[in-house]
Amino acid sequence: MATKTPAAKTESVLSLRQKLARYSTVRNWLLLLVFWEIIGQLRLVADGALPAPSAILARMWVDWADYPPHIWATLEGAGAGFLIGNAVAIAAGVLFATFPLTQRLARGVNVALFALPPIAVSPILVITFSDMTPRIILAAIGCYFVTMSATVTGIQQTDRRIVDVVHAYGGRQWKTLIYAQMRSAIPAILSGLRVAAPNAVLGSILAEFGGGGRFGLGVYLIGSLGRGEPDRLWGIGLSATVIAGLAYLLFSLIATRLTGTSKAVTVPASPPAPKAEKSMVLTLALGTVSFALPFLLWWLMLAIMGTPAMIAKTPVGLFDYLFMMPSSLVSLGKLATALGQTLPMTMVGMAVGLSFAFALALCSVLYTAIIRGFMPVALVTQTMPLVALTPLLVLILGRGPSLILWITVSVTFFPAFVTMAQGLSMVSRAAIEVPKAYGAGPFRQLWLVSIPASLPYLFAATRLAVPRALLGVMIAEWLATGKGLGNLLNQSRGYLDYGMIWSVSVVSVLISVLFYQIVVAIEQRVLSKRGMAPAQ
Amino acid sequence: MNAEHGITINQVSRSFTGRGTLVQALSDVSLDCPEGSFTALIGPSGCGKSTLLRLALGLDAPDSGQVLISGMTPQAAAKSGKTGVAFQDAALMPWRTVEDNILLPLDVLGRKRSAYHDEVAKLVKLVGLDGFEKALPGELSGGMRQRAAIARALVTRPEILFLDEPFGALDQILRRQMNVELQRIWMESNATTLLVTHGIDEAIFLADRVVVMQSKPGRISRIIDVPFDRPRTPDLFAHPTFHALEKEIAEALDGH
Amino acid sequence: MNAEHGITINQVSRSFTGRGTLVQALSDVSLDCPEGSFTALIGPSGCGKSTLLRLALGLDAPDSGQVLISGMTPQAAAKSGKTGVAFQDAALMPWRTVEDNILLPLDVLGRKRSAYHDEVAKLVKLVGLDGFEKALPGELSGGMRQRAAIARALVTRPEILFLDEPFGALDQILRRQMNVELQRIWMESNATTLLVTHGIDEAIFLADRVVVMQSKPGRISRIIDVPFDRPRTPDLFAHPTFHALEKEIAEALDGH
Amino acid sequence: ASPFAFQASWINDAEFTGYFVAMDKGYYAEEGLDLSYASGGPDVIPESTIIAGKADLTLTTPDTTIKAIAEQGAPFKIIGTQYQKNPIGIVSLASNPIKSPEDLIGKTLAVPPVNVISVEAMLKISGVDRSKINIVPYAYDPTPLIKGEIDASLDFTTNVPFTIKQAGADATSFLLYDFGFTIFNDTVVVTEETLKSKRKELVSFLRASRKGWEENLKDTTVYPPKFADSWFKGTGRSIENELFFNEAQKSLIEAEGGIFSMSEEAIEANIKALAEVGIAAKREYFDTSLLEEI
Ligand SMILES: Nc1ncnc2c1ncn2[C@@H]1O[C@H](COP(=O)(O)OP(=O)(O)OP(=O)(O)O)[C@@H](O)[C@H]1O
Ligand SMILES: Nc1ncnc2c1ncn2[C@@H]1O[C@H](COP(=O)(O)OP(=O)(O)OP(=O)(O)O)[C@@H](O)[C@H]1O
Ligand SMILES: Cc1ncc(C[n+]2csc(CCO)c2C)c(N)n1
Ligand SMILES: [Mg+2]
Ligand SMILES: [Mg+2]
Repeated sequence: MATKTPAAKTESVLSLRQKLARYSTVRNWLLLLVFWEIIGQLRLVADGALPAPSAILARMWVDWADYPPHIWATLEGAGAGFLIGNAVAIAAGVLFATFPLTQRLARGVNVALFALPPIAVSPILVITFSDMTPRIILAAIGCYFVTMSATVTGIQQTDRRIVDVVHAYGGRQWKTLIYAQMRSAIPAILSGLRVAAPNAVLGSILAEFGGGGRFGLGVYLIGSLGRGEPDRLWGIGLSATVIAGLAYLLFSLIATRLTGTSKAVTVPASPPAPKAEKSMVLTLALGTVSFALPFLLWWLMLAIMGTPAMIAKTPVGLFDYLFMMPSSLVSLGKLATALGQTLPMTMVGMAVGLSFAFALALCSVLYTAIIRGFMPVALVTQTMPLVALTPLLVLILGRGPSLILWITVSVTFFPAFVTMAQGLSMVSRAAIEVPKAYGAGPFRQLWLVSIPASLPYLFAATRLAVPRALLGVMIAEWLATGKGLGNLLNQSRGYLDYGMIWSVSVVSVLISVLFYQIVVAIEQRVLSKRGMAPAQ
Repeated sequence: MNAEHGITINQVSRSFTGRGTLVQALSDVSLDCPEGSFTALIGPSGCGKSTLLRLALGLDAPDSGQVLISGMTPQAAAKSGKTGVAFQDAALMPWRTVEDNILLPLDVLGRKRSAYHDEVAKLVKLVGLDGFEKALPGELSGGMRQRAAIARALVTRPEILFLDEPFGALDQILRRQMNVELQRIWMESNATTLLVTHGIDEAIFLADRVVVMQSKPGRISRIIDVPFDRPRTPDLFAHPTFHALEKEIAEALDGH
Repeated sequence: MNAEHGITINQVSRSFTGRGTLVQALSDVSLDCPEGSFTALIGPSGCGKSTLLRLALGLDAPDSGQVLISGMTPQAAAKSGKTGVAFQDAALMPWRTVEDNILLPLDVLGRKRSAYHDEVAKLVKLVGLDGFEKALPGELSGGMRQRAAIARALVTRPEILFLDEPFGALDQILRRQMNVELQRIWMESNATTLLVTHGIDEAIFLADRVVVMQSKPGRISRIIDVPFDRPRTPDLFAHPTFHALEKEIAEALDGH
Repeated sequence: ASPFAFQASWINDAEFTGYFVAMDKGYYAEEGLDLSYASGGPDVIPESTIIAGKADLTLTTPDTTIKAIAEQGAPFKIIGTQYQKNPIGIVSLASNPIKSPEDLIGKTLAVPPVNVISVEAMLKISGVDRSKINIVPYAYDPTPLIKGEIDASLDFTTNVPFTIKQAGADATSFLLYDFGFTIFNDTVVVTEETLKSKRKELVSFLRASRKGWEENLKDTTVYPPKFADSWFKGTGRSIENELFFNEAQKSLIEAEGGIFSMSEEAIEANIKALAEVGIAAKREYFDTSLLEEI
């Protein structure tokens, strides 16, 4: 027979459990730190190329006077970009979710913005704008797609029953948005912001490589690169990580508080979305416009900004370059060769990146403290510019496929992971309790309920990851292997071969759009079979 | 009959193509609920009662036929704030407290919350949720959630009230209490009311007319008038005419 | 009483701290359901019935006291596949068809679906969902969803069955039918059954014992034995003892 | 004063000390120029900035500039050169020395992708088979060289040897220039348009800049420390590094005809070296007339 315990005591026991969970997260952080310290002290990784945290701190202490203006400048660029990018993203997400047609029309532009290689965009931004503007733009672009996607997903996943209540009182789009959709999308949007934070910091830093400005962690990093002093580079990288990490933490805390009250109390069983009438003509028309729109915008932008023709290839100029000039055959040959080198790794990278993200997301449910412990590491991969990290990676992994994979995964997994984890956390308790009542362990709960219930998030995550895979491979090629599209792009910069720069950019965007489109097609089949609302 | 201020459902049909099969949820259904009338809708599970309500609320459109609420389209009526509804499922917003959930229709209609302060307190008391004003839906029992939904349906003092099995999750005692209260509110407000219920006794106790539906296809099979005066008291349940009506409705439900 | 194979609830208490307020959902509740017994749980909304079931299913832990199912912890019992449950909310997985939803417990328990092919077909027919096997929950009416949940509760041929207001959304005719069917299944399987219901008549018709609860704090106020032999037929509803019992339970509910 | 925009080719380091001196000493102002100075960086393509009109004048790598003129008809003119000898060279560790192009055979050499063409030219001129060398990308971080992951890298010989010494190793290096790739670097480039419209300002710029460089090279140890809290503030580099750089670049900058001058022989050598890699440079790409006006 059990002893009676006063209820109050149970409450304190419960909160003790929560404290324990928090404690084990902190403990994991400490463990990680100690582990890193040991590795660094004993010079276990790459003959000491990975410095110990204590060495990094010591170095930061020495360099401390240098930091404030750099941190401040990066904060300014990243902060403004974050605000602007996310404001636009949320507004666009609302528009897209409310009028799905607009989303289909804008898809080309959206994916293009997301998939454009920063190494191609940054030089153009730098000659088009001055001062902080390139940084703000690149940071904003880094935020736009993730937050926009998150907003759309969040709004689309709003419980139909609640929407019906608002509708029943004559609330239309606007009111529905305010009272139902926005609020229920907040956790998803916050997950978008969580990913956007490191993206903004990295975006600002990357644009700082474009020079002009004297200050910014990116400027500092470039100056420090040539010193061969990893502890300095890590100090800079970790400063960026801390900036992004604080934002991440803030949004995580808010999200954690809100997620509980955002998920349905009872399992929603709303009528499946009516099967969209498949009009071939409409689909084709939309597809064409969506495809043409980025080209149109591209043309318009160049016309407005008056970028000189030698630098700014218009679509027609590019066509000429690729098909009409004497050198076209050579150019096409180079492109084809590069593509042949890049594409296979992209496929592998995509698969591995997604699997990794998925595994992490599952672990975030199964082993919360471990994943939280891992988060700082994940954030480092998102904020540490690869220019600085690659030399270390090269020392560890060489310059072969494993390095390409590593870089590709690091560029792909994070948004996908955060999105999936958010999806899993949104599954209503009532749904999970069904298998639980039949003794299902955490794995079965995931397999039978949480995963299928969060399929829309899973696909949203996949859509985030897929365009990035190509980018990852390109970065690895540019920094380490000297092959493929990434190298071609960088080399073309040195030759002032703007035709090729634009060609590579366009090809990489087209491929990303293609992958994205494939995911959307699969998503539509899978989700509509299950009566879920797929992406438009 | 005053079609201008009541509910007019005119030869409405609605079918669904679910996974491969076609379900005729409503087939040529016509029903007039004059202003101030109280109509109970009763029928087997799946006969189209909720579908009919969704059409009347403008949440769904009929394949053919027409629904007019106060002479307006359902959407327009909803927008004008004339209607109130409690769905079969409580459909509370999980992030709003009980009180805020009850206030939701006012927010949507753009009415001032402050003007309804007393009303809300009264309604919370009426549905027995006093002390739970600040509770979130996730902290309530099934029946408590349903009661919050009832309060929400009443908060706008609707002229037209749709209730889809509002008392399904309540115990009999509470249910009786709520029946009496609903009658009182109805008599005070004179709201045209359409109540979906599975309780034959409840239907008779509350309604002027009991509309009996049949399924496959969903249709109205009989309309039975209830002759009792108002206010009706719980004694009525023992009334012989009451029993006769109960039997008649049960038989109508049985397909006789 | 055979605690080894039934349900033993021993001095269980459970309280919740919602938004600042403390709710004593269960206070020192003890109940033994011997093997093969049929117990009906009746009580006002919010008195802790669902909470008690959740404790028995291992979905929640008591602050104090102990729950044993077949002599095991609730979790162990659930895992062994002995238990079946229909929640107050149908809780169907919206992406699974009716059939797949019914099969869910088998998937959880790792049992072969194929071995249950006939069983599922029989259950679908029993709950009147034939023709809707491939429908998704969103394409069903409220009552139809609840019926699918009942079928799901029965599919594992459980030795111990928990039903939380399984017939709340059904019309009276269907409800009676389901009552009769449930009795038949219970008699065949001899499953220890705990049924939460708001229907006093239903409780008497089905149960060996009716447990009446009171709220604030949630507790058992009376246990009333039902003396009727099995199988019980719908005639019973007219039996004078039946009426007497009804009255007794109603009074117990009223707090007498 | 006329506004005049100058785009540097890299972040602020000793490579640009001459201009810093000229600015701080007011040489540009004396010449009637209101100079605005923009630092460069890895994502700045100097030629782009003058095409886009963001700068009037910039410093470039001549192979890039000339290739663009020859193959795309880019409207550039080279009006001077900062480095008579390109400071770019093959840097290796003294413990694993690579002293000549032949030594590269069978080795791994890291080269910024934009400079692969220069290396290929040097190899061709030296008769070394390109395919026997493993060329990998280089992104200005010498760590892989220090750790031995690569055998050599292409970098500024005025700079990296210092870094390597700091890391506790000794460096060996040779200039591509010394093995036949006889080109300038940090060539002073303007558009034809600017050349026409701002000739006066260009001459003024060259004059003031030359003065600045001369002042700096008088004693290479004077100015870098002075700029510690201004031009070199927060670059992440050290003043010792800039001192080394400043000293090392002295001999590469100084010219008989005065700083920035381009002798006919030197221009010829550039054209010849570039011809080896199929870049058809012409004399007319170089405009020495402004130098004469200084
Ligand atoms: N969105 C939908 N898609 C497909 N079928 C639907 C849909 N909505 C309702 N149906 C079908 O229409 C019929 C009527 O459903 P409705 O919800 O109106 O029944 P009901 O009378 O309210 O039943 P209950 O008393 O069980 O709530 C059912 O057979 C249901 O399967
Ligand atoms: N998770 C929770 N947090 C806070 N309070 C809770 C929680 N779950 C239940 N309660 C409270 O416990 C009490 C009992 O709830 P329970 O769901 O057991 O009632 P019930 O008897 O099933 O009622 P009903 O017949 O309405 O379903 C209620 O007052 C409810 O507010
Ligand atoms: C002091 C200094 N200046 C420039 C570079 C960058 N860099 C090295 S090689 C190369 C290409 C030819 O100019 C460039 C731009 C550097 N690393 N250090
Ligand atoms: Mg219904
Ligand atoms: Mg309950």
